[in-house]
Amino acid sequence: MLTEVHVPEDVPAAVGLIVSGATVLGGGTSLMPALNDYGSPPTELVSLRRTGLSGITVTGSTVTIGATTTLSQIEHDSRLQILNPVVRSIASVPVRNLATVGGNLFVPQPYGDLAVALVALNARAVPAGGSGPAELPLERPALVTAVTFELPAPGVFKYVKAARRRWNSASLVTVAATIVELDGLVSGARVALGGVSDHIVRAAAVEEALLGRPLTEETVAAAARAGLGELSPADDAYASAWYRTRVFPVHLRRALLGR
Amino acid sequence: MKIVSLRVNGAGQAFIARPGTTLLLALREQLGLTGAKRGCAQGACGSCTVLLDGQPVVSCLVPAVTVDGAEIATIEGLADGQVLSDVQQAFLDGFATQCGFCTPGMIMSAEALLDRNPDPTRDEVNEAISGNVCRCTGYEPIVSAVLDAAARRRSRAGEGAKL
Amino acid sequence: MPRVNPIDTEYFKDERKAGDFTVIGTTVQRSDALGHVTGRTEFFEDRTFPDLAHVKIHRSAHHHARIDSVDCSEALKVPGVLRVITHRDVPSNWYVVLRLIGIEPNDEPVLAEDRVLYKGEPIVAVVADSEAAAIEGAARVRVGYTELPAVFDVEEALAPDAPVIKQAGTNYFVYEGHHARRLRFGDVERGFAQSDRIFEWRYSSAPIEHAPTETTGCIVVPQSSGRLLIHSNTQAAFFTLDNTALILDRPFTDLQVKGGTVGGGFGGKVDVMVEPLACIAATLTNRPVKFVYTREEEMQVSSPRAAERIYIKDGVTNDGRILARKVMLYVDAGAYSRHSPYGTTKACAHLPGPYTIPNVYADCHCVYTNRTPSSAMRGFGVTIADFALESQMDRIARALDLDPLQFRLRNAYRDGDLKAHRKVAEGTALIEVIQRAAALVGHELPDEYLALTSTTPRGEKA
Amino acid sequence: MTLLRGRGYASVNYPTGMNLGGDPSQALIHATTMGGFVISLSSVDLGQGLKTVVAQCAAETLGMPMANVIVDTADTDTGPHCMGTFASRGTHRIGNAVIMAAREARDVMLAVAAEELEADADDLETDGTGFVRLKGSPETKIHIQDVTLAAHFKQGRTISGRGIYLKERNYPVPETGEMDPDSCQAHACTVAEVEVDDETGVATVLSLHNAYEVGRALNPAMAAQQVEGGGWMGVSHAVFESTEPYYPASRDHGPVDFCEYLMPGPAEIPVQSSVILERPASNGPFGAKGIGEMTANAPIPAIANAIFDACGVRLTTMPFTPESILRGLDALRA
Repeated sequence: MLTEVHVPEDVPAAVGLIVSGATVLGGGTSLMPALNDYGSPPTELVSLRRTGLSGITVTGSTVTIGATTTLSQIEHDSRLQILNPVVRSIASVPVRNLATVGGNLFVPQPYGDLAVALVALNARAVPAGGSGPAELPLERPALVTAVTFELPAPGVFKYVKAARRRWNSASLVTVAATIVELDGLVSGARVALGGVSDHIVRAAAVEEALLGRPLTEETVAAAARAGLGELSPADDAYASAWYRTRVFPVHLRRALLGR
Repeated sequence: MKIVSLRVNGAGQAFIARPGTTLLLALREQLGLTGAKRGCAQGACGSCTVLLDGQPVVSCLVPAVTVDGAEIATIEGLADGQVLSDVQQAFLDGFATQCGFCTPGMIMSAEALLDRNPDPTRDEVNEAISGNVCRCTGYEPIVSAVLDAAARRRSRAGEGAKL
Repeated sequence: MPRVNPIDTEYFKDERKAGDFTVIGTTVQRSDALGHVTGRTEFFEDRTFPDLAHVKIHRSAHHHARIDSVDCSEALKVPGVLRVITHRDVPSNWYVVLRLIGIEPNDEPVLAEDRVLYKGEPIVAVVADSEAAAIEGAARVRVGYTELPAVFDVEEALAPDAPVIKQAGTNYFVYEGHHARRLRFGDVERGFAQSDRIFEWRYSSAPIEHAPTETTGCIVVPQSSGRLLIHSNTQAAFFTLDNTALILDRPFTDLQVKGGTVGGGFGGKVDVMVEPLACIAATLTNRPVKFVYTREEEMQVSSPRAAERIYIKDGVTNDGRILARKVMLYVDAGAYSRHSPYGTTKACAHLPGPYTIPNVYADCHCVYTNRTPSSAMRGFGVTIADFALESQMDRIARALDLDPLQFRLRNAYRDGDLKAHRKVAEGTALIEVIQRAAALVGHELPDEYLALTSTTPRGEKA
Repeated sequence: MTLLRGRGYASVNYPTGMNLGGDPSQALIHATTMGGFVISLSSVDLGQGLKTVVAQCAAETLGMPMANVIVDTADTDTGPHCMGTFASRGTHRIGNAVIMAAREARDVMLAVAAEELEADADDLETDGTGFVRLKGSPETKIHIQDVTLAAHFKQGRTISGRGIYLKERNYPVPETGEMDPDSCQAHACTVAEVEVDDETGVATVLSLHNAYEVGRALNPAMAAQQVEGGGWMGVSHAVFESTEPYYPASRDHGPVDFCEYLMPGPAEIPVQSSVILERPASNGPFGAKGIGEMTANAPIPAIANAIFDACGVRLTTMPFTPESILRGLDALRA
């Protein structure tokens, strides 16, 4: 049962409330559905809405997105074209106007496609309270004030989200990757997967199978085979574990080769 | 309990909110604006869509105390007296309603789209209303009505420019 | 402008009266549309009452279990909780949906007594002065169970060694002494013997939810006269009134139902599920009470369209005349009857589809399983049967290398044909819609098929 | 990747009304002082437009403009009994009851007008714009407001009418299933076109082409709404919907909200084209049959048959998920 909703004006005040046991409320799009219709232990929320954590800065190739920046703000920021298809693949307009970048880092799979993309972009989370930026996905919940990453060269970032519907549908398989090629061979690969486990999968075996090889159908097919061992999908309302595994190679190929 | 002040459809409003009072319930139960509907309380049906500082949001997921001072627009504020907005009129003329439960949220999503994008493609309309569930119409009359409304608005803007 | 489908007036010209209507047949604006687009249309939940109390339900955690204990003490400690309601508070603890259409037994309790037959079955209702308190109270009810074996498959439920889940003694509804609603017409075995080819296949479906955007609900307001005013989104106001009065064991004139504006029904708001408990809560607290399903309750606890399993065996001549059709149909009623026995009869009445087949045999079973009770939905008894029947028609046409529309036209029922349920067909138009649809997509039909009409008697002994 | 296209057909019929009858609906109608006609019902409008269509039935029967008709419905204190809105019965049963009530009211209206015009009621007619006039001499006329004023304050008569429609209850013969299961039957034939992705098993419904025989399209735009919305629901049933995705083996993973309960969004709708045929039913209001339910039915098998046509996979279990199609494709390729 919701017992209090705090709306602090700055981060230290928010941190203080969290330390005393309150739960962080970003856009509310994941948390509020559970609180609206279901019983719960007494719960205090800390809304970050007024903590000044909203905003996007791009300095050179370095992008910093404040934690309470909404998915819609990213969608409409011309400097972040790269993330436009990512955020538009998530939920719907009236949800994206609430949902925040920080919140997306913590939503359960098969949701959280922006976080999948941020993992592929090697983004770092900036925690509140001075400790250094942390690699994604975060190992444990923490108050994040921003995420930051380097914009990749054009064409390096790849993204495909397979869902049951064109818009507003959860992930069956999400593939986000940064692929760098040098002299016709893959010289750098960072591949993140959504929808295929209870957590975001950093697909090391896929990356390894790509490195040093030409980005061809054969290479990607072999990488997909290598990646099967990294999947641990579950049955849910959208699709079975069998189906997600079965179509993973198709969507990996469509993401990496564009066909 | 906190006192929350909002501007709703241009008028100042204040009410006392419990922690669990969402913007939707505040509008419906405390301000008497029942146009926004509760279809799921999960943010997944869009029946509760209103504009929060100009942006469409699912008001069922917004604790009212977090939006103190905000500007809210609801379906009740669209018509100018007896004169309907272009979107409302296009929905009416195009038989884009059946049971009517999704209609207020659908219209608010459409208004927000046209505010941002006066000449949307069919695909852009599809995306803009994909968070609003309609179980009756099959969407086609709704998409057509939004495109029709866009044309009406553009034609009105064109007339305005000539003056 | 509204899209209007063209009316092809070339068909049934003689029977269509000349257009001498003034209003009929013309597009008139919907009388409710202005309210819809302005948000002024008043749905049941758009009424507010300052002292409104709320009902929420504690539901079964198991598919099939004996209830050993119910402990409401923690629920009553939640601030704002006013009352808990158990089956002991329900004057006549049986839903009587089928009694009103003359079918017994009443098999479903309003609140569970000593057992639960599906996950989500209501056990305790909690009344509180806020929705949040009612939710919290319902969550804190503790029920002790002994789990019992559950049955989920319609054919397994009918097997001799299946656990019997129904107190009536059978896992199926008994139709006047029969285990199924029967259809017997002609001699189906002789028909098979006369046929060149036999085709037998199985079809099935999963349950489907009405998924109205407005969930099922009501607000009950005690009146100064002592009567109860029920604001409801029921699809059937008197159905709700009569059933509720029987459960409350109160005079029918004690109740008034107001409604008429519904945020989508599709058959899902026919069963009387929320009004009786809301009336009891309003009576016990003497306050206006709202009971509205959450979205999850609407999706998983409110009755869906029944899943069905259908076996069809057809005997057909090489040139495409169906001589015999045998159908074994199983309706998954879930844990309780609701309207499923009636829907199963409706499915039986629909067989063998819109075709004239001289020998027909069907057993339509209404089977109980440990899942959410199914009930009426748009196309009740027919939708799934049509899927099976028309898939069957397509497969046979392909197997015989016949044009799929010609095969249907060859067997289409016409005026004067005796249907399997022994009513003479009249007003038929299957031939014409097939011909017109073929024209719509440029599917060419030979002249002899274009010349067929529903009003020309079939030139053969049926 | 290959996108495989196919076309499928289905033809169906559908009964109007509770199939065993015994499902009455009533209507009362009375005139107000100034020429309004109030139809009192307890019937429910689910959004299909019942209130509008019964007003049309009343206006047509009375011979009065739509603006004179008021529908007051769904209050059990003020409206007479109605069985309910289901079983494709609303337009048929309630429409018939309203017509019956309106005829009775019209007779009184004409009698009152006859007295005012000093004419024989049998010689009077309505002009549809609000006047009652003498057949053959249209200048001899009286406005409905003057008729109802006279009825109230001069002649002391109630212009009112009662209507009921009941199809007698029928009981199936247990041994044979002999029964009378319908009031009339509407008809449909649907042609569906689909596209199947041979790598993912995703079937996209491209178009539905329908011919519907509806008895009489009382309000063509509202008939189109039923056809189009029902066609969408058919697509939804065919390729998306289930409360139990793992039926019957497991009750797990039942969708609980509109995220999990899948239905076509606006981007998944097929192109629909439809033609209406009218074979008026002898017992229907102006010949109308109930079509609200049937519009979802024919698309489902038409889509199943189109998927087979596209890719050779026969779907025998609803819904036709990408998984079921892909398993079928895999079996064909094995």
